Amino acid sequence: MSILVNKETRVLVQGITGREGAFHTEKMLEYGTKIVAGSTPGKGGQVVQGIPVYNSVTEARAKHEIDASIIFVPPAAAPDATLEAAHAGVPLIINIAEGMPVLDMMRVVKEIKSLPGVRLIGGNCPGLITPGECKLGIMPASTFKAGRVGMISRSGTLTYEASAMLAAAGIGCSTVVGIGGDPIIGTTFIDLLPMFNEDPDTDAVVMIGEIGGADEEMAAEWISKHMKKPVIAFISGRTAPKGKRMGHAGALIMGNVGTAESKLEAMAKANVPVADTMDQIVELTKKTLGL
Amino acid sequence: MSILVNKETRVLVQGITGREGAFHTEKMLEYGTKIVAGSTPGKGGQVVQGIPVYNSVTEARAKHEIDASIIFVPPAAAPDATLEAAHAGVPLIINIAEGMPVLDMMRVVKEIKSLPGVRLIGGNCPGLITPGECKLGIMPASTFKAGRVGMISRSGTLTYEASAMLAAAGIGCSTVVGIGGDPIIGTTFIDLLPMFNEDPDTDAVVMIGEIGGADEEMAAEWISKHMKKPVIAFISGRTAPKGKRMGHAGALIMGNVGTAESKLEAMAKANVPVADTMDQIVELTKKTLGL
Amino acid sequence: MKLHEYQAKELLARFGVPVPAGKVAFTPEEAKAIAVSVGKMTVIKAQVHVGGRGKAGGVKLAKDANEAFDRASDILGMDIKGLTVKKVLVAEAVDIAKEYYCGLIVDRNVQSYTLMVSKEGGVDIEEVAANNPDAITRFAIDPIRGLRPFEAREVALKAGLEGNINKIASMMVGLWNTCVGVDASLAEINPLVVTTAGDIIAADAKIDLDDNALSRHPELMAYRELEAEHPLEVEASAFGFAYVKLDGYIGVIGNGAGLVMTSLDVVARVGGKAANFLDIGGGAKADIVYNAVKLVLKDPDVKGVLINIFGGITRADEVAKGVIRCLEEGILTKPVAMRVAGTAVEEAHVLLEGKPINIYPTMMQAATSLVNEVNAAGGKA
Amino acid sequence: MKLHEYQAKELLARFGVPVPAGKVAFTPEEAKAIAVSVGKMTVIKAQVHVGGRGKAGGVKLAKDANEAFDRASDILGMDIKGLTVKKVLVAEAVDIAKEYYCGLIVDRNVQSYTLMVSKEGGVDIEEVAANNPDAITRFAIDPIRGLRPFEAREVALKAGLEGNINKIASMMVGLWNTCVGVDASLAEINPLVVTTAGDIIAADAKIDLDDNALSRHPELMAYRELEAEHPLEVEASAFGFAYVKLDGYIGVIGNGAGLVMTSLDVVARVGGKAANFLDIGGGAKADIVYNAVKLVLKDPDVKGVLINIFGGITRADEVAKGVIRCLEEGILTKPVAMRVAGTAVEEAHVLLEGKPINIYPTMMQAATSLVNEVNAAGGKA
Repeated sequence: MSILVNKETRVLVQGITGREGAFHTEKMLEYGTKIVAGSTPGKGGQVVQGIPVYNSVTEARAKHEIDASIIFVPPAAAPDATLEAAHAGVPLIINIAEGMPVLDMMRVVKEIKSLPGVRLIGGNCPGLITPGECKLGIMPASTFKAGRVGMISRSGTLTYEASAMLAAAGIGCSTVVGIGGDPIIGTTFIDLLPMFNEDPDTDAVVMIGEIGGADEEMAAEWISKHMKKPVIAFISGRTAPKGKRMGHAGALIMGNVGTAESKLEAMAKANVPVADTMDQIVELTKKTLGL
Repeated sequence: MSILVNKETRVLVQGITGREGAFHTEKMLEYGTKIVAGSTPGKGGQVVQGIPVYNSVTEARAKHEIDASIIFVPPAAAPDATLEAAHAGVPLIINIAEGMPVLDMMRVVKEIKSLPGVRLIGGNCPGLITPGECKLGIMPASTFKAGRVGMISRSGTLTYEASAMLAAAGIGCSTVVGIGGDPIIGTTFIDLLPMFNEDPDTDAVVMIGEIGGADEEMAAEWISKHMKKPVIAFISGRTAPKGKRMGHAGALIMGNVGTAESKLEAMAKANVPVADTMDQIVELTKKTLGL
Repeated sequence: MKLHEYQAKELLARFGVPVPAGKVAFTPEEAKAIAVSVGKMTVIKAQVHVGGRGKAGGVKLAKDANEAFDRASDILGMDIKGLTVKKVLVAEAVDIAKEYYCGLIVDRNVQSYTLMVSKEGGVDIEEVAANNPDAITRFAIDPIRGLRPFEAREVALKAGLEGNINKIASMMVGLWNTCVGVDASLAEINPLVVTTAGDIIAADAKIDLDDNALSRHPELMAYRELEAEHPLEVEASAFGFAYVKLDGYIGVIGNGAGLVMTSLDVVARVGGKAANFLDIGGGAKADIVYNAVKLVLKDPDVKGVLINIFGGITRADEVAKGVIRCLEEGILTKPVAMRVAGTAVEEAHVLLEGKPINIYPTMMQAATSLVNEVNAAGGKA
Repeated sequence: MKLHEYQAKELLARFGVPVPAGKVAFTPEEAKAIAVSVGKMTVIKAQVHVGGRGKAGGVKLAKDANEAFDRASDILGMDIKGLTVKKVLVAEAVDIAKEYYCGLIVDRNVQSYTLMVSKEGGVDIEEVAANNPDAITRFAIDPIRGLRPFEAREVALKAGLEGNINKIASMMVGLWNTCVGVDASLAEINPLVVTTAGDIIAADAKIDLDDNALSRHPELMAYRELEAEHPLEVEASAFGFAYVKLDGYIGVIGNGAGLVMTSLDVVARVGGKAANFLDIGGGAKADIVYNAVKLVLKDPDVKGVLINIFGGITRADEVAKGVIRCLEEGILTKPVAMRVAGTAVEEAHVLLEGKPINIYPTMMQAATSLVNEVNAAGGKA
């Protein structure tokens, strides 16, 4: 079954008439993603890649069952588009926008928490993919192979890299979720680990963390208490200096918060093996799964 | 038992060290109200009328059981004081302040709705009284007589007038609630009618409405569906012109909303007798109760 | 506090809402200069606090600056429903393709602001509400979260507005930001115009400020125009009374808004008509009462005065003292009927005993007697 | 974007937070004039984007205007941790009774801003956090509702602050209003001073702006000082790269923040040290790659360049084309190690075949080979 999305997932594309939206709609359709509708305010009635366009999420929902939405609108408008989907009752929302004001996302994340049954992934993320079934994001399809390893990552490119390395070693993934590089994101490790824990199609989980925040520490604590399946971790930014933002707005060590040392220590305490290099992710996964 | 307050109700006075707060604390204590604590930021440790003063509602609650709070702070600070009490978990909050910005009260009322078990009465109200047991407000004690008629009023002076007239006719009140003359108030007729409906110590309810809004219309609808006890109504401002604010910020006819005609019609439809003059309130109450 | 159109537009512009180029003018010369700087056809609009300016001839088009001068000359000094036009807005005339309505009002039924949007713009929304209520789409705004673009878009779509939906929604959000930014109790754009070029512009606007919030917007006090209010209302506000001038002939003074409102009703019921609403407030002392009586009697429309007091915080004896001072100073040149009850009523009666003033046990009796006396003396006419 | 103290104080004052009278000066003459207008003892403070100004001699008291001139002369032109002081804040010296700390930071663990308050003000809060974490009271602010006075009071009481609690809370709320009003990612008042007269004043302040929100505060762009940033960072931001200057000698270019960050780690692991972080972003074309390589090589610290690409949206062949243009133009004067994988990698390999550039199958191999070569050539020293 994998988690969150599969070949039955009915998808809405917000901002489908834009350049990015139209391009990735094509790519997702090629992959087999079941896109049923698109929306762009004022463009209702158009058709993009054979998909009907509506003026709002509400209008789209009135005509279609929608399980998930992916947002292709500029960063200034993406928080509002996220709330639009959330209030229209879309259960899973993928926000890939990079460069959204942090205050806006605090408010969006807080508000979505008050709407039961709505999950936001991102922003500033590549989306998620259940290889062979549903691609709900901007990742290159070719690097993902279907299999039984779950993956959660704060970094887009490292997700592709790790998936490709695993694939090259013959190891596929159940679902790969890019949770995003922003400081305030809708879904983090501890939201997804329980899902993989219960997913009969997942045997192990690779988590790719980075400096900044304490998400990895919280994940380690959860793992030590509840996780029934092996987890392999990687932490990026071990050599990054304090107080400098390394590309990702969230990859920022402030004071003594968010250091690589703290994350490595937490993983060690939870008995989670940490790959020192990307290559080691494959070795550790193989070892863990007895391959 | 009456509703909302009785002689066991333990009261906190917010702004107890102010002139108004200290004066009415004395009056309420004289009446027998069980005031257990006061609060004024920065005045913690003082004693007013024998009552210990704390820096915050939270500090007061840590030392005392508190069932209700009454707020004597200036209108600019009263919305914040209301939220302070609400978040400290005070179940009943009386806000008497007149002249609060309407936006602030919209936000306060909305926020309090998200806190289960917290009720706000007011603002811009005289408070409430269960005659002979507990006075939680600024009303003159002498006009109220204990008895079996409940009263709900948007006007302070008309409450005193009606209570005094009833008392002069030998009719007392179970509980009298001044809900306030502002457009946005915490508690309105339809919140209190069900309580009086279930109160074994109340035989009938007098409701004193006025022009502005549709609270009386909503109350009439509720009464026609659910009320088991007789209700007598009075509507003030029948001759007020449109678009002029008659003292109360809430007593304002805008467009065709809030007219006396609409209210009288609703009451007629719900078979609620309406007193044409204040004197008639007594006659109708007597008649209704078979006195 | 009601604002003029030009003031409302200044505020809207401050919050990013597009409004036609223009400025207020006090003289035809100023109007001409503004028209020159606008450089296009202008519209000259009387700035008075009253509806129906257009029908009254207070709004005129001017194709060039000389015409702007002439039309401003026509309008300045005009009398519109009893108000003299002292200033005009000279604004770029917009090329109208569609006219919509968009307004925010304090709505006690939803305990927040309601956004009202209609395709029927440019006309009185109250008429639309009365004749074609379905033509108005309503949306209750979350007062904490505010109006968000997606909500504005949904309301605009539901109302059937046509044009660039993002720009229309953005204007609605701008109206909301203005409304909360200045603490308005009413904020309207009417008409919200879609131009033939597809632009969205606020062609006319109305804002009423929440008086309770004025203290946190000291910069807005500059918008207050004392001369636009009734002189007695200005004087009353200096004393701190709630005073409203009405169009009858019986002065009404009382304590508590509900009681005074009810006194107006009683005056009407017994065949009179109130000349004013005056609430002396809670806890008034003798001098307040004295000033209130004096103020009410300054109104030449007043033929008699009803004083209706139910002492709560207010002490009846203080009221009596104030009235006695009026008697002593010979101010009470018109018939006065008084009713006092409540706190310290006995003391009041002692003070008033033997004084040349009519005291009644109920407000109904006081009103009846006074109105009969005044009407008999031909006061009604 | 980091703001200077004087800029942060300007913003705080705009949101009603009391700050000492004062202004920024670029010359001793200006400093003197400001001191004259302040009319009291002043403090002259170097305005540089670096901590520890006081210890470095960049903060001096001046008892009168002449001393202000002298102290400003001393400080202007000083070198503090590699930065030349070009301006000073001349501000009224406050009479300190107590010094507290009050700050707001973006806190991903609570998905909002955290308010941090401490009695230990005037010192580096990170030191307090490290040595005496219990001395800091933390409060997660609801980002929708904002910080309310009652919450600020409770935090101040819990932190044990002494002084007028309403004024202290009001300053905290003012800091919050400033923070959200300008979209700060960090806003601090340190020290928050209680004066001997009992007033509350923000004696020093620090604000970092959220770069993602700058576009909605165009007026704040005036605060940007390009000369304060590393010249290559300025150039990179014009190209739209995420570029951070670091203190090593291996230039690093990659696509995707995570991949570049990991490349830095790999460089360190194999015995090197990165000279920069450069993310070309997603979907970069050949000219972007060309400019990135050129930019990195402008840094005299760079002794070799690692190019690490995993093609996703970015096509490996576009990267190859950019690198080939560098080769053709003779820009690649330093050793370069390249690794390309992912989308269009075959096309990339075809293009690069036979070109004088070292291609490796993994980032580890590329980094190892490059670092060994550079270190062997004495690059490390």
